[in-house]
Parts: sequence; structure tokens; C-alpha cells
Amino acid sequence: MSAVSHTADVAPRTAAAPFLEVRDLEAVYGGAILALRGVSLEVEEGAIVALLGANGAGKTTTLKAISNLLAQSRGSLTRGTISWRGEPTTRLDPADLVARGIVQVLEGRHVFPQLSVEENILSGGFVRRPSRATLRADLERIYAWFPRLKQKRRTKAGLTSGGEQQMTAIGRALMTKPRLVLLDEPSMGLAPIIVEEIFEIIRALNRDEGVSFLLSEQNATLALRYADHGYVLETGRIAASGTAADLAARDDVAEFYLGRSTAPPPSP
Amino acid sequence: FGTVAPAAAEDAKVQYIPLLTYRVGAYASSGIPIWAGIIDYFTYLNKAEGGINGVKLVWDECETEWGVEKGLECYERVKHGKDGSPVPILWPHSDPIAKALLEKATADKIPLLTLNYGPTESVDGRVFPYSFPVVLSFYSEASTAINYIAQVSGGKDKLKGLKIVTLYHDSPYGKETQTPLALLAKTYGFEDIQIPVPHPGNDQTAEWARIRQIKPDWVFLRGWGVMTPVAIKTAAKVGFPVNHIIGGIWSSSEEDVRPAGAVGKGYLAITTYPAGSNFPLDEKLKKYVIDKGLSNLKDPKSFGSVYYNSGLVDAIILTEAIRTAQGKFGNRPINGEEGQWGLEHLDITEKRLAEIGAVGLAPTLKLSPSDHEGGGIARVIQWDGEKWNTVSDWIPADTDLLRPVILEKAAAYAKEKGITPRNADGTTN
Amino acid sequence: MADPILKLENVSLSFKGIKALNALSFEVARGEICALIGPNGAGKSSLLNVINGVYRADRGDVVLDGHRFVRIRPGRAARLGIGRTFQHNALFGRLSVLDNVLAGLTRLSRTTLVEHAFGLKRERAEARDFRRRAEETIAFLNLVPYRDRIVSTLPYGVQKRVDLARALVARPRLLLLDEPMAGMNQDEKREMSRFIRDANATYGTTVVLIEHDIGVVMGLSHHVVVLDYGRKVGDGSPEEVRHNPDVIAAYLGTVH
Amino acid sequence: MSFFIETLVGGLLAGVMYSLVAIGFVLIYKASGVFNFAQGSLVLCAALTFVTLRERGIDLWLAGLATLVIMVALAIAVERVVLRPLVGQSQITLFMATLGLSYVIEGGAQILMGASVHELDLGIVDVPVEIGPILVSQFDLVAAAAAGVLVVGLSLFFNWTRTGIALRAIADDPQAALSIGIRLQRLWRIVWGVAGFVALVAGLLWGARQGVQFSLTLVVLKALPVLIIGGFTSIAGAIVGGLIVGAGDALAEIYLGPLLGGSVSTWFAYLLAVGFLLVRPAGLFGERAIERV
Amino acid sequence: MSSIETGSPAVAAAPAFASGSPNARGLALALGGLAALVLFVGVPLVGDDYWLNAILIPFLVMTLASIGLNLLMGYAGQASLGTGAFMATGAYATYNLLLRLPDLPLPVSLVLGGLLSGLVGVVVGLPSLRIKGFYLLATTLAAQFLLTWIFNQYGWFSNYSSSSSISAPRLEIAGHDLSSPAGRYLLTLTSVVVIATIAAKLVRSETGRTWMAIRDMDTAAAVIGVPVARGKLSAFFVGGFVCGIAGALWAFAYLGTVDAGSFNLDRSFQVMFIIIIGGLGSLVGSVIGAAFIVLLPILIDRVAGGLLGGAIDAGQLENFQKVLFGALIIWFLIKEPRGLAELLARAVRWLRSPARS
Ligand SMILES: Nc1ncnc2c1ncn2[C@@H]1O[C@H](COP(=O)(O)OP(=O)(O)OP(=O)(O)O)[C@@H](O)[C@H]1O
Ligand SMILES: Nc1ncnc2c1ncn2[C@@H]1O[C@H](COP(=O)(O)OP(=O)(O)OP(=O)(O)O)[C@@H](O)[C@H]1O
Ligand SMILES: [Mg+2]
Ligand SMILES: [Mg+2]
Repeated sequence: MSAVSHTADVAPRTAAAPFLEVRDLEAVYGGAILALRGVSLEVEEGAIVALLGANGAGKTTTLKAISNLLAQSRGSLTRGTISWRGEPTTRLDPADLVARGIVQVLEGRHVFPQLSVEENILSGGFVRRPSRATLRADLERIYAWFPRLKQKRRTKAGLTSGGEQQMTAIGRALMTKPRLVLLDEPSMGLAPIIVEEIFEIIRALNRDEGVSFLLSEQNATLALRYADHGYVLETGRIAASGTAADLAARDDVAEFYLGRSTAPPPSP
Repeated sequence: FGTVAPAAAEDAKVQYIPLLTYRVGAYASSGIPIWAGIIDYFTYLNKAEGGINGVKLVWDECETEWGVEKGLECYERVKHGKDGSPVPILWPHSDPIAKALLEKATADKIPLLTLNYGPTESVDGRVFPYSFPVVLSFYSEASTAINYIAQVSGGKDKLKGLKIVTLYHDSPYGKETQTPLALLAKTYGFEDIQIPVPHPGNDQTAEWARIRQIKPDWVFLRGWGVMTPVAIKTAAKVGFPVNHIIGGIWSSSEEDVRPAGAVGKGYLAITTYPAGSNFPLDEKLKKYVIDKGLSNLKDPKSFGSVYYNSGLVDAIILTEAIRTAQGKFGNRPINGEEGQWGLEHLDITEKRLAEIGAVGLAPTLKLSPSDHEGGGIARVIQWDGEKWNTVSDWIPADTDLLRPVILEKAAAYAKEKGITPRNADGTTN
Repeated sequence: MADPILKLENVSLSFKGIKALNALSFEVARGEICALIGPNGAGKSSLLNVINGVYRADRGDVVLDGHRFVRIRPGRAARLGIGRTFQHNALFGRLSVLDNVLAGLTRLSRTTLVEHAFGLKRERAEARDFRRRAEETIAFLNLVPYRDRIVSTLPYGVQKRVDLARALVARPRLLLLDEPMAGMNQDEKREMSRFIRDANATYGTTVVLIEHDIGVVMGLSHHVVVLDYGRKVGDGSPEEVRHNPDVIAAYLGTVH
Repeated sequence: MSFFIETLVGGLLAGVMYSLVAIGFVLIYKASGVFNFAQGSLVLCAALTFVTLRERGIDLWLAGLATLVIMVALAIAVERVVLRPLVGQSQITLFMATLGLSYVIEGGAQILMGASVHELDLGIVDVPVEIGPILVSQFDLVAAAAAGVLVVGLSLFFNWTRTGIALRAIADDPQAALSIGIRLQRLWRIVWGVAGFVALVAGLLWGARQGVQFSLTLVVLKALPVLIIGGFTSIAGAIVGGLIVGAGDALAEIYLGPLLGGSVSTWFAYLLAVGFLLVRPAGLFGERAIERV
Repeated sequence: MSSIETGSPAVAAAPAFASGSPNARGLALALGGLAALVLFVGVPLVGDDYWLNAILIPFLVMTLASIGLNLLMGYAGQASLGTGAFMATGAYATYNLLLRLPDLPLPVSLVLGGLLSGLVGVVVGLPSLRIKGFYLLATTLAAQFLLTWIFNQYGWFSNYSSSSSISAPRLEIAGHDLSSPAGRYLLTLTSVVVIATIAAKLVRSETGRTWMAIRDMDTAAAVIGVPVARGKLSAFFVGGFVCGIAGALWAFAYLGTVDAGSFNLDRSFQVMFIIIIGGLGSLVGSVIGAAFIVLLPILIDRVAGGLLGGAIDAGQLENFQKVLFGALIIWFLIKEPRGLAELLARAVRWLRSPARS
């Protein structure tokens, strides 16, 4: 695993405590639907980790479990632990997690529809209580990445196109200056050129600022090209894991994951 | 199922009196002193006189919030009495509840006692044997107000050409005075203008703007609850002289004027039970109830207030009716049918009032099967910013003029419902 | 084109002065699969919205099967046989998969409220018929295991398939698909492509689809239209479009 | 003519009194999309606390301050006990919870402070003044000024401060708001606290007008058409809506009342509201629901 | 206590409430039959006046009204605070039909009264074609206030009674007098059962699906060809119809005499609260919700009165009860935000699960 070394403003980490450690998660929705059946994974500091799997495999659920947003969809953890730099996080408020550096980009169009695109992006910066000038500068950086958004800055986000909303959501999350980004299907609904751009941004942030990423992505080829490490989920379990290069090369994974198998839906 | 089991406890030496109260909701502040007056009088009777002829009083409360649905539930709950002691007489303590219970109570033979409210036509006891709108029916209330105006204007002939606005709570209660006022206006030649105020009446800007446009000589205020103080305040705001507003019987308490503050000074109102705590009865109450810490009154300031005194009057009428019934049926708990007899033969004389210590507090009252009102007179009081002062003598209503209308209505009701009215002496043929 | 089922003539649409569609004209031939591609915010979804009446064009006409419209209401469009899926799921979230698909048949219903209330014979017959058709479509799209699940609890990809089922069940003549394969992996995209191709082949449904995966577009469509800033910047066979340098610069980035 | 103007002015000023109540609704609606059924109870609670303190002989300003502290404490409790366990639930569920809350607040306030009626004297003179040919209530002028200050302040707060933007974000999409670290709980405490403050202002002015008693909770009824006309999400709308409703009611009562027999003000404002909505389906200033497909 | 012979539509109705898989059908039918026997024969035999007059009849009528609103708001998603107005329309219409066309049998007058109320519903629903969500409340509120005002204001509707109230004419069906508590109970129960059965049928039909589609996403519904306008208006019609019948029963079977004030905004809110706490879009929820909102306060009152009566001040006791009731609402919502019906369903699932596995 090639964790790129860096010197950014990361708290000195104790040798033993891993960056993000997820152990044996079991999650249910509505008290009945078992969505995760013992998922364990790790993200090392400065790594890009891909989470792969078919529809309904449990990727979104895993990410929401980490960011403590499961309760919002009437889900809950029934087993397992999550720790972040050695500290258990399951009892923390989602806002605390963001303050500590974990942010999630939700799947789908989760923008604030009545706020303008610019207000949407700015709202991501509030946790840090930055000065007006810093906020402005950060905003400009997002606009530099997604020029389309600058054109749309005064439009209500709810009225913009699907892709514009997706960019807004990503930009808004990056405004929190995270240490670990949980990206749920970042490429969904984006034009190829923007997808490329997003992965370049991921790589740049990772390289220059040591930001770590855990991304759920359907475009496995692309994801494995940028990731260091990967996990393949199937019906709520880890079916395979390894370095990105290994996974990409493994025939059984390609067969199993990109091949003919359709995941049966979990029984309620 | 069964909730109350009327065991045949013939020798029960207690009389059960259910109280339908409203201690929560929009009108609670008016009700609280009333129950205090009633309960204090009951306590006094039990402690000082050993009940009524040795029959002690027991009571419990059922909350109605002044509303029909809850009132009905309470009625069904209490109507069979308690522990074998029947219900002699029931206070609905709410005009809509009284109207809703009219037929049911008749069927169940439980007399409804409504002091200064209730369905007016039931003054005719021949058609309505179980409803007793005693002392001052709404018709009499309207008439006494007009007669007071006549009095201060210098005679009934001076009513001619006056403009009198009636500002009323837009409810069946409020509408009751429309018919008598129309008739009185026709008779005396004043202009009768009716303006409703929608419930609850906490903003009357529009209504008073209209009054200001009309420039009436008098405003007859038939309020209830918060509507009264708001009317007084708004009148002051549009510059209408408060001493030309006459409040109806349910706009005549401290609770009605105090919230209006200083501008209420000079406001007039009709009453049958004056405020004051210097009646001989009050001495007795103090001795046996208040000073012993047994009073139901939370706020000692309300001792002697209009509503507290009305509770006393209510309790006096009810207990005297029971006493009357006991005179015929024996000194034991009375049931509804007997209570009805007691009410129809009630005669509270000046002498009896003196014994009770309530001369000047409660009116004399004589009822009969054909007259369930018995009074029809009232006095006018005026607020001086601190307390009420009586400013008129007892003023009678134009009973001769109004009674025929009431009888007509009662007859129509009898016809609609297929009731054969009783004879004037209460017998049926 | 000999017999276009859909023809747009100089269609323009703007929001607060921003042009979402700019004098756009093109044709879709009967029975073809036409792909609509273009950068984000190019106006693709807005175009579908104009075709089935969710938006009203400022200028220009839509010619549908020979009928010319300045303005068409969504309900009318549906009755004319236009089916539609949505970019972001617009399923009836609290209904089951089966009920969602059945709702797609509503426009074919001939029964009345009274018949529904009392369960009269005609209603029962219709309900049976609808049920059969819905089950068929559910089976066709491999949704059987999910049939009784409440759709809002389904994974995103499955919801997309339900959306397709809801649109397909009433056998539309023209099917408008807005990114039907977003959020799916290669395998699932292949499967979806097969469904679309089958529908096109079996029922002769004309398909207009928006898709960002250029691989899918190349494999599936007969005809590609490229939009940028509300204008048409390319129109032709997949091969032609793929090598169009403008398209590469504005949309594809590197060649895939 | 001067009578017409006088009626109009009287109506406008009366309308502002409703705005005061409506603002409380807007605040909470804007920040959580919830119609707060308990707003009337907050008004009662604030006024009752204030008079009770005053009757114990506490100085005017001190009593106001103490009441404010109590309202903020109440807000914190509401957030902790009611809102927090219901995070992420539908708005209709939260609406229902506010009904439960209204029972608790009303009952609780009356347990502690009794159900009798209290006079409230703010020391504002309530004698009409003549401005030219027309008569205007001084008290209403004061109320209007208070409402004006509130509206300007709160509008600025919502549109220009970070907290304001964050609050609007929560109403739009609570889950997304949580995901980017907006502190829902803290912000809810803030809005409910501010709503408590607005309730205090409304409670004082209404209480001075009609006495402090249970009926205060009923003033919210007239705030409904105000909200609808102005738009649930607009603070400025609450004022404009109030003016329209107040003037409409007064004029209808004068010119329509005699024809129809009075009490037209019970429904007139709502009919007016329907008329406005047919032209602008989200009220005059409300945010239109966004449905992009 | 007199009990009255009736046919037993309840047997047919029972499955409406006992939804379940086909293999549970037999059991459900048997249970339904038993329930019908208890409700139609047992209760009138043993129930005393208090239970019938003060508890069961109002509970049943409120159940009916909430079924009406649930169809409109829970299924079709059209929020309404006009329930009181629809109820008043039903009551006043039925009253005038009975008064002016005395030859019409009671059930016919009831249904006609309901139909009139349904038509009023359609008129009230017209703005829903343009106005959505909370703002739609404005039209229903306008109807609420305007209609009750009209009934109160114009004497014709109450046959010029002095207090604008209407009172029940003799209630009878085919010569059977229904004015005893048991008779009125049976009349109400039969109406509720019949209408609930129809409602259950309706919501599972094309109409019900149309309503729910409109509720969940009306733009998409329009695009796929769901008749949105017709669906909304039919929901207003059916909702108005059911509430209208509930209003007539409220007036004649329950109170005996009412004025428009009994159908005020509080009533509308009360019905709305019933369906929210019971469960939006659940007919069973309407029943449970009505029990909660109508019966729970009485229960609390009786229990608290029994335990503490006399011990503490009566006013305080009332306020404590209020607090307790409010707290219970909040507590149940926290336990199950989607309503008591969902809570019940969960409990049933939980009870079944060990048996099945
Ligand atoms: N709110 C919910 N209620 C009930 N079940 C849910 C809910 N959300 C997800 N599920 C179930 O949990 C399982 C895992 O879903 P999840 O969304 O995590 O999958 P995913 O891997 O992200 O799929 P996709 O690629 O389609 O987004 C699925 O079977 C799904 O049906
Ligand atoms: N209702 C609306 N109000 C205002 N602007 C709108 C509206 N609908 C679309 N737009 C604007 O029109 C432009 C085109 O939007 P559209 O959704 O059609 O794009 P698209 O091509 O589908 O993009 P994507 O691939 O990202 O979905 C966008 O910039 C969007 O902001
Ligand atoms: Mg997912
Ligand atoms: Mg799009």
C-alpha cells in the first residue's frame, strides 16, 4: 500500500491507532431489513480506498454508518465498532464528526434546494467558523474546480441540472476542509470530462494535502485506477479486498464483480 | 361496562351534587371563583349546619371546558348519582351544555338549574318541566338594560330615536337577545343595531370602527370571557365613552373589567348578585370556612367578587330547593324528580334570606310550574376602577310584553316535539 | 428522415434570461434509439421536459407523430403514448414496486370511481388485466424479488429499474429516458441496455435517452444528438459524433 | 373619506398585532419546515411568566429579562426532549409533536401560575391621538414599531448571517445539513429561543390589550391567514400579510358586515388568502416549492 | 336496554380491517365474525347509557370522520382543515332533507346529505389544482369558516330556530325506532362498518393508487398519465362525502342537537390529529387514532380522578391531565413517528416472528 507521505497539519498520530477502523458492522433498516452483515474495513491515513459492489450491496449503508447518518433513514447499527484515530465514533453527533474531519457526500441530489448554489457551497464552510476572507478564498477554489458552478452561483440549487447539483454537493463537502471524505457515487450523473476532473481533484487533494478518501463507485475500472486499496461488498458482506492493483488484476473479482452475477436482494 | 352502580343505599345520609366545571380552557378564569363560592357554601353547610336537615352534601367535579361534548360525557357519567345517592338537581354551567342536555335531562328526570342563562323558552315550565333558567332569563336581561337606559334618559318615552347597539358574542348564547330587543325597539321606537363578535373576540377593531361610524347612544355588551375586556379597551381606543356601555350579566365581573385596566372606569353592567363581602353570610363563611383554611378559593382577593357571590347564590338556590323538597319527601337524599318538585315550589322569601344572611346578596325567588324564571329583575353596577358600585335600584323587565313571546316559542317547541304542556299547577291531564 | 416520430423546430427555452435551449431543431425517426449527450447543464433534461409538457417552450414547435404542439400538457402527452423516466428518481416512494408499476397503467383505465368503490365486475376484470400486465413487466425487468418492497427502501440502482418498468408497462410509442443507468455498474448497465434494446425491438418503441456513459451510448444508439449550452453541436451516427473534435473538447475529455 | 382612512389605518395597525404572532410561526417554519402549533402556548407562557413576576413586585425590565431567560430555558428543554428524538422525521410528525407540546406548556404554565386573569400594564398610554382628522391608537403605534424592529432584525439575521443560512439549510434538507456538520441541535435551540422572545413581545402587547389569560393562545387563529398571504417562509411577508388582513377585515366589517349581518371577519381573511394564492401559489413572499424532474 | 335486529354487514366488513396474507384469511374471517357478533349484539346488550352515549358513539363518529380525512389527506395528500365544514354540511343537509322531505327514509337522507357534502368538497378542492401543500390549507380554512358562518347566519338552514341549532327529528328505519342509545349506536356502527369497507376497497383500487401517486409525487404522476386533477377532486369528493355522513351522525346519533359551533376549527384540528397520531394513509390508524384522541383524555380523567380526586386541587388536576396527555402524544411519536397503526403493525410482527421461525 502506498500511503503518500505528507507534512500537512495532521495531528501526530499514535503508532497503534489506525486512521479509520471499521469492525464487524451489522446494520438494519426499520428494525427489519438487514443491510450489513458484518463489514470490516480500514482506511489508512492518506489513502484512497474504493468500495465496490452491485446495487444494494450495502455501500451507501456502510458510508452512512461511518458518518452516523443512518438514523436519518430509519436505520441503526446493531453490532460493530467504528473508530477514528483510536476514538470510537458511534456515539458522536454527525456534526462532531465533521468537526473532526470526516465528511460525507451523500448519494443523489442532496443540495439545499431553496438556497442559491453559492449559499450551498458556503454552508459547508460554517463548521470551521472561518473569517470572511478565508471563506471567500475557499469558495473561489471550488469555483476554479467547477467553473460551471460559478455561472450558476445565484440560481437556486434546486433548479439546477442534475450534474450541477452533484458538483454543488461535492464542492460543499470539500468546503469543510475534511481529513477523510466519504464519497458516495461521485461520478453519478456527471459528464465524462467532469468525472475525470473529479478524480483528478481527489488525487490532487490526496497528494498535496493528505486528505484520505473512501469512495463508493460503480465505475470500478476508474475507481481502481485512482485508489490504493479496494473492498468489494456483496449483500452486506466483504467479498474481496486487497490493493487496487491486485483487485483489478484478479480474475475472480472481475468475474464475480464485473461478470454475470446479479446480487439477489436480501430477504426482509 | 357499568360505571356507577346505584345500589339501593336507602339509608345513605348524604346528598350527592355533581359539579360540571371548567377549570381549564378559555373561560376558566370566570369559572374558578364560581366553584369556589359554591363549594365554600357547601362546606359551610356541612361544617356549621350539619348539611341540609342532617343530610350532608358530597360532590365531585367533572371538567367540561364549557364545551358540549365534554359536558355530555360528564352528564352521562354523573346522572345516576354516586354510591346510591341520586342527583337532585344539575348545574350545566354552560349555555351550550344546558341547551344540549335539555331533552336528555327531561327524559332522565333530572332538573337543570341555570342561573341567569339557559334556554329562554323553558321559562314556561309547563312545556319544559326540567329546565329552570332562574332569576334572569336572557329576555329579561335585555329588557332591564333597556329599562335602565330609559331610566337615566328620563323615561321610556325618551327611548324614542335612540340608537342602541348590541355587541354580542356570536354564539347561540349571544343571539338570544335578538328577538326581545327587536320587539322592544319596535315598542319604544329606538333603533336596534346588532353587531356580532366572532369567538373569542380578542380583536374588535373592525366592530368598534363600525360602532364609531354608527355613533350610537348606548352599547349593550353581551360578552363572554375575553371579549368583554377587549371591548372596553377597544371602545376607549376609538374614543367611545365607556360609561355608555352596559355590560350584560356575563360581562359584569371583576374578571371582565380588571384586564381592561384604567380605561374601564365608569363601565356599567347588569347584575343580580352584587359584589361585596359584608353580608352576614360572609361572616359565617369566614368563621367556618375561610379562616379554617377550608376555602376552595386560591386567590383570597376574589372573596366577595361578583363571580364568587354568584356561586353563593347558585348554591343557596339549589340547597333551598332541596330543603323544600325535603319538606315534602322527608329529610333524606332527594332524587331528580323530587328535586324538580322542590324547585317548582321554591319560595325564597326575604325572611329566609335574612336567616341565611344573604339579604341583598341573593334575590327573593318564587318559582311555579308555569314560571321557571321567578325573578326578572336586576340592578346596574358601575366600575370605579377598584370595585363595583351599585348605581340603580332593582329594575324589573317588561315581563308583560315579553312573556307572550316566550310562551309562543315554548308552544311551538311543544308542537314540534309532540309534547302536551302541563297545566299551570303542574298537573297533567 | 422519412417518417420522424418526433420533430423539434427551433425550440427555445429560457429561465430568467438564461437560455437553457437555444433554437434547437432535430428529428427522431420512428423505431430508432436516439441518444442525447452533452455536458452538465447543457439542457438535455429540459429538452425532455419540453417534449412531454413539463416545461413550455418560449418559442418553437414540437411535432409529435404529425401533431404540432406549441404547448402540450403532461397528461395529454402521456395519453399520446409518451413514456418517461426521470433523472432523479421520481417514484411514488411509499408504494410498493408493484403499485408503482400499476400506476403506469392508470392512463389506460376505463373504470369509474363508483365501480372502484363497490368492486363491480368490470373493475375486477380490469384489475386482473392490469395486474397481469404489471407482473409481466416486472418479470421482464427482473424485478420479481422486489415486487412487494416499498420503493423508497430499495437501492438506487433498483429504483432506476422500477422507474423504467413504470414507463414501459403501458407500452409507450415514444420513451424518454433520463440517465436510466446512472449509479449502476458495468454489469447492470449491460443488463439495462438489453432491456431497452428488447423493448425497442419487441414493441417498436422509439427511445430517446440521455446517458453520460459513452460506451453505453456507442453500443446502444442508432443516432446521437449532442447539446452544449442549449445548442445542437453534433448530430449523427455514434461513430461520427465520437470523433467530432468539438464533442471531445466539450464533453468527453480524453477519448475512451 | 376621513372615516375610511381612519378605518383603514386602524385596521392596518390591528393587522400588525397579528404579524407579531405570525413572525413566531415563520421563524420556526423557516428553520425546520414545521408549523408550530405550540406558538400560542408560548405566547401565553411568556405573558403569564412576565405578569406573575410583575405581580411579585419585580421591576419591569428585570421581569422581562427573567422571562426571556425562562423562555430560552424552555427552548433548550424542547430541543432536548422533543425535537432531538424526532430528528429526521417528517414535518407532519413534528407538527403533531408541537400539539403535544402545546398541551404540556399550557398545562404546565397554568399549574405553576394559575388560570385566573391578570391585568398587564406596560405603561403605554392607550388614549387615541388625533393625527389630522383621524384618530390613531398610541398603543397600536408602539406595537407597530415593535413589529417593525423585529421584522427588520430577523430578516437581516436570516438572509445575511451564517446562522441564518444554516437554518434555512436545515429546513431544506436536514440530512444534508447534518452531513456537512451543521449543528442542528444548537440551531434549533437558537430558533426556539428567538421564537420564545418573539412570543414574549407578542404576549406582552396582546396581554396588555386583553389581559393575560388562557385566551391568549387563541390569538394565533388570526395569524394563520396572515401567514398564508405573506408566505410561510417570509418574515417580511408576515408584516405585509398582517397589514392586508387587518385592513381587509376592518373594511369588510364596515362595508360588507351590514349587508351580510356581521361576523364577516371570521372568513373574509381566508377568502382573501385564497384569492392571493390563486395568483401566487406560495403566498406573496413565500418560497415556491421546487420540483425539478 | 332495547336491542334491535339488524342485518349483519359487519361480517363482510371484517376483512377490511384484517389485512393479511391469504393463508391468514380464514382466521381473519372467523375473528371478523366474532368481532361483528360482539359489536352488533354483545355491546348493545351489555353497554349502559354512559358507554353508548358518551364513549362509543362519539368514538365511532370520530372514527368515521377521520376515515374521511384520511382518504383525502393520508391517501391523496391534500391537507385539509375543512373537516368541520364538511361535517356541518352533512349535518345541515341531512337535517333539511329529513325536515323538508319527510318521506325519504333515513338512510337515503343520510347518503344524500353526504353527497351534498361531497359536492361542497369538490368546490373546496378546485383550488387544489393550483395551490399545493400547506397553502392549500387556506382554501379549506376558508370553507371551514365560511360554511359554519353561513349555517349560523342564515336561519333557513336551521328552520329559523332561535339559537341556529338543529335537533334530531325522530330517527327510524323501516318503522324501527332508533332513538334509544342502543339504536343510535347500531346506526352509527353500521354506517362506520359499511363506509370503512367501501373505503378499504377504494384505496386498493385504481382510485386509491391514483391518490397515492398524487400524494407521493404529483409532477411525476402527471407525466406518466395519472389523471391528477380528477384524482384530487375525487379525493375531495369522497372525503367530503364520508365527513358529511359523520357530521350528520354527530348531530343526530350523538348530540341530538347541534349548532354550527360544534363543527368549528377545533373539530377539524381534532380529526387531523387523529389521523396523524393514528397513521396517515392507514384506515386502521383512523380507528386507533380516534381511540387515542377521543378516549384517552376520558380515561386519564377517570383514572386521575379516581386516584387523586380530592387529594389535590381540581384545577391543578385538570392541568396535570393536560400535561400528561401532551406528554403521551410526544412519547408515542418518538416511539413511532409514523403513527400508532405502524406501532401496532410492528407489535404484531414482533409477536408473530418467534412463532414463525
Ligand atoms: N431507508 C431504507 N429502508 C429500508 N431498507 C433500506 C433503506 N436504505 C437501503 N435499504 C436496503 O439496504 C440494502 C443496502 O442498500 P444500500 O443503499 O446500502 O446499497 P448500495 O450498495 O449503496 O446500492 P446502490 O449502488 O444502488 O446505491 C438494500 O437491500 C436496500 O434495500
Ligand atoms: N426550472 C428551472 N428554473 C431555472 N433554471 C432551470 C430550470 N430547469 C433547468 N434550468 C437550467 O437550465 C440548464 C439546463 O438544465 P438541464 O437540467 O436541462 O441540464 P442537463 O443537460 O440535463 O444536465 P445534467 O446532465 O447535469 O443533468 C441548467 O443550467 C439549469 O440550471
Ligand atoms: Mg448507494
Ligand atoms: Mg439532466
